[in-house]
Amino acid sequence: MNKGLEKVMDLSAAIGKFVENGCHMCIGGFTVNRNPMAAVYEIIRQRKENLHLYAHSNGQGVDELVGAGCVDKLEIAYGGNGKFASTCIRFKRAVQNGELLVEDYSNYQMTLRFQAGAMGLPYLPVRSSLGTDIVNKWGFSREIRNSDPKIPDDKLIVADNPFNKWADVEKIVLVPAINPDVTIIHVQKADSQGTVSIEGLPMADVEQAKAAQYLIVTCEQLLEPDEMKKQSDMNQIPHFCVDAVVHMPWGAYPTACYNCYDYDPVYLNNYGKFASDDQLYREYLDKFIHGTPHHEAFLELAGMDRLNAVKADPERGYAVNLDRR
Amino acid sequence: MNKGLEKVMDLSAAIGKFVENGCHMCIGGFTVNRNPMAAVYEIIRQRKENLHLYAHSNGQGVDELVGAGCVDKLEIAYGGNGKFASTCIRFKRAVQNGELLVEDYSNYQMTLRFQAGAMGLPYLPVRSSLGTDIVNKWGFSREIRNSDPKIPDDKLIVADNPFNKWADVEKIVLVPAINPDVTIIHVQKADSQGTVSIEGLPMADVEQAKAAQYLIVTCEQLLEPDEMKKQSDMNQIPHFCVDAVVHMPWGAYPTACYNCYDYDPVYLNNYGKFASDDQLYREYLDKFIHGTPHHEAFLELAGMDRLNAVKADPERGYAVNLDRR
Amino acid sequence: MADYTLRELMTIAAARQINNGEIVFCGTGISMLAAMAAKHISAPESVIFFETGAIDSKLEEVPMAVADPRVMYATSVNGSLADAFATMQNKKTGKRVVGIMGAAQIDIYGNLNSTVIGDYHRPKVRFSGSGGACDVASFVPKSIIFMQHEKRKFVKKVDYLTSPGWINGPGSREAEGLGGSGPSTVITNMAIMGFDKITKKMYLDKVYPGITPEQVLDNMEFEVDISRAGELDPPSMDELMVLREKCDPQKLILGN
Amino acid sequence: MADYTLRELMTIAAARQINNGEIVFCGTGISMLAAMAAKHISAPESVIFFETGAIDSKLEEVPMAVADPRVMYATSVNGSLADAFATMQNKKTGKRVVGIMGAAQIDIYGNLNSTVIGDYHRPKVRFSGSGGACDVASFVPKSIIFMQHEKRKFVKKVDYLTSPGWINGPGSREAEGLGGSGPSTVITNMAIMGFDKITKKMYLDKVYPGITPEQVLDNMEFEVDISRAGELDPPSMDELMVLREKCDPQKLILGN
Repeated sequence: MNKGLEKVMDLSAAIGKFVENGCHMCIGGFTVNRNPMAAVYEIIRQRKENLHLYAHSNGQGVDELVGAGCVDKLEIAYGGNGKFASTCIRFKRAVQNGELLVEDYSNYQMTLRFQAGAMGLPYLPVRSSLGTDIVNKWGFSREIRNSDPKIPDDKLIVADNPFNKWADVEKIVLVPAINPDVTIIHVQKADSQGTVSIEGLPMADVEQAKAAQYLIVTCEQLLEPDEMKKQSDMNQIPHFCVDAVVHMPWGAYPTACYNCYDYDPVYLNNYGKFASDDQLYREYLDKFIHGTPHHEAFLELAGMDRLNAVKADPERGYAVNLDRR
Repeated sequence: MNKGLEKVMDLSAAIGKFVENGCHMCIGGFTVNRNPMAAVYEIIRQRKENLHLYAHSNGQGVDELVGAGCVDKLEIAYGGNGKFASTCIRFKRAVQNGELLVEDYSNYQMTLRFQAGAMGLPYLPVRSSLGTDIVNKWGFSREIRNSDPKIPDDKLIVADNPFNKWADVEKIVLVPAINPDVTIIHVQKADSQGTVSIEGLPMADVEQAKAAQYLIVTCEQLLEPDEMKKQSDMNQIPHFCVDAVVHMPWGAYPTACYNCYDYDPVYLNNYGKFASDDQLYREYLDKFIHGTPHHEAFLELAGMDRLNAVKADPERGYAVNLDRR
Repeated sequence: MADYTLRELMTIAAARQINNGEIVFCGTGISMLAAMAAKHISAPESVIFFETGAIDSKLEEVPMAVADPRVMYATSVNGSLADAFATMQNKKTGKRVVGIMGAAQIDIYGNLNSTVIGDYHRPKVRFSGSGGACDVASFVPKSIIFMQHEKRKFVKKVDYLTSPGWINGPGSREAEGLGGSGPSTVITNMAIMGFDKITKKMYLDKVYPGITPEQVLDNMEFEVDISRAGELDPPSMDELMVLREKCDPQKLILGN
Repeated sequence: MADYTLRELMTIAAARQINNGEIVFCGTGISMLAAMAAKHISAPESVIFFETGAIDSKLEEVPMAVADPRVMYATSVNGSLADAFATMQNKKTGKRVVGIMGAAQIDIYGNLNSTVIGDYHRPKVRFSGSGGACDVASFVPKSIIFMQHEKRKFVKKVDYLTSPGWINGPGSREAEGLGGSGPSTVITNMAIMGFDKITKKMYLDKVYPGITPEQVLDNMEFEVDISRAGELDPPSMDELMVLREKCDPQKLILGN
């Protein structure tokens, strides 16, 4: 019986195969957590461009993709990175310099848009944003919308409750589904057929994964299907949703991966310094990303001492007493 | 600190407090699995009536509530019980005798109606049932609907996709939210504050639970909150959704509870015989339900040998080699 | 030639319809057995999945309901009902799903009734109702239907249209706004019925050994094209062995 | 009288707004610290919950982001984003949620901007955007806003209305179709602002020790009623001890 081994591939092959210039894509995780950073860096290395990115609050990964010039258009709820960047620095610059077209939603709206995609629906209703500029101000003009069949004609639609105030609701906002060409997530465990187990908060990864045409999973541990089946209740994404499985330990570094490692405050603070200056940022890209052929080399450059410092306490799932200033 | 112990109560108190005559309610589980049978029997014992019941495929519990005459109106997707009843017997009789007003939906539609309630939305969209009698034939007349503020004015609404064929969809069915007065579920584990852990398939229990005004949880094991917090990723319902926690081992018997016990083919086959004859069924009710003061007495009547026979194999979660003819 | 029962023949006939890599939505009974057999015979990478949310269960014993705890053991994922149906409505995974269903009545376009005989509000006979069948029939690109060949079951007009087939023929699913496709195959106790690519009308595809096309027609209220009818290859010894030994050794579904 | 920092005062002021049994939606930083302090002081049964889905985390160390792995440890439930926001939109649980937020600009009706300064399409300054703030402000019956008292932040008109407050005053949330309520309190570096029950306009509720109502007005672009202003009770020794020793011993948020 075929064990689905043809889904297991290395990262550069997976990015090369599924991430095309101009494609619509998204990444999993949230701010400093479980961003598929190895995949993000590989996208930058392969100099992908004109990406249309969907994000709720994907933080570090989004900022690096934007900073490297891979992204043309961005639909987003939150471009911040916790304590490390109240507004993501390269994102902020790119918008202020007019280098990035942005359209704003709320976090729940972006989540529901992925969920609509995952459910095979054209939209989902939500009660937030009525009376706000999220409804009134559109990032993409009618002209852009009409010229691109991959962008819905309306940013969102305010509608009356068709069920005559049922559930005490009079008006509702309809947000259009997102079906990305590619979603990339990083998880603790996957098996060779593609079944995925996420530990700790799943964020919106499951919805993002199921909404996608192609799904790339990078994982800390690559298990045999029989092993994964011993923990059925802990698995969230069925193998038939998955197109590529990449075994990539430390694949979320410098963001955290619960039960495996913490975010690295040293790397993220340094990143903040580089990101605040265009020249320094170019040097950062040249040295850390383009200067390393793959994630293993990147990790070596970041330093084994950093990896040791952020290793998770086995009970708590994060690095206890990590210096996080 | 208050440990939430005021939520822990005995079954008759919980049913007495939250299940009122005429209330709109639903139960968890699916056909022969994890029906909150102890609660169902207690509702029958307390002779509740005029209940408005919502069910997807809740099987045994629904048939017993209907058979005992507790139910006036039923919104349902499936009134069967696996191999034990291709159509639930008392349900079939009640409908054919005009003793029960029924309105039909599909399983996904009922699930989405609970989900809409859980999400605080008036409805959710779905692509099923276009062109069918689920759309065309309504169980409750306009007159009934307009006279009862707890029933939506429309069974469902067929609408155009407001996003102009986005996601290749032209038409969509909108199904109205359900917010039951009471939901009752039976689970493997709960803690004294109410946090719930369901093992194996959760069915639509989580959506049903979160949609309700009041939520009663009966559980095989009642744990301390600190114990439940050791398995956060296995918990699905937060304590603040829960109003009553009842420690009720064998609370799903004669239906199954994964990892604890199997369904009991002997009981269910006998039930089928009783249910097929009105006189026998009255005797069944008198003996097994009204004749027992509580679930412990009911279990004793069913027989310790039956409980032993259906005990789950610890690895497989069901009773291996159980005689299921 | 091997000895076999009608039930075995029907199960094998269905199993042969399942292609490798397909995700098989099945109910209990014979449909589940067909999916299990296919997985053992010709479609090892097909995935059995139940509307209750269980994916790729390790079926050491035959479940007697889609909510049987036996479907929950060693699954890839134990999802919810919402997850299960979304898998079929989803644009990517839905394309790979094959639905297997049964019903009380079927018409020439494969529309199914599993709700009532007679008036909806005061039925002569009440059945279980849709369950997930209407959803499956609405969403998936391919479905197989098990039926008994009887006049009262193969009817000119279903008393209640529970699950959409090809509705009124070509273009009518699209006109209603449905995705997916109507049924591809009906497997009965006498024959295998297909649906014409153009007219979407049922036709007689294969009769079982010993059955004539006329006998099939005698058991239907409506006429179908019998001009293409051949005879079904009986189950092979290998197929039967897999079915009997690996799929239902207790004969819970195959019977004695 | 106890010595305390402004940050400590603001945190305690917010903590005092949280009632027992409430479900506190908080962000990182001072809002989370306020929720932690409330739980230790006067609202032991309040529940801290993050938009990322973590409920009732065992916060042994201060998280530095709502997605910090520290929020995932020993929770009651590790839900998804979808679960977290549905908790607020839900008719039963939403009623118990208190939101704590911040913003770049606020107007007299408590409408918030956390998106841009200047034109939306070519902003002078770009901020993070809504995150979950617009959702919280849309759904919940009670919210607390942290702000710096500066003229450019307390503005006559927000450049971009990210999160709805009382919109244009009485009846306007209802007219827009929103549930929930506008904000109840704004906590700044100088004062605590309330919202008038009738007019829904901001007014000066309490000034901090050593601050005059006039100083507060000098730091706002719009005028507010100061006639009801009293002085805030400074934090007690007990409150400070809990805050310093139990909530942020590393001074990650309180600072040095």
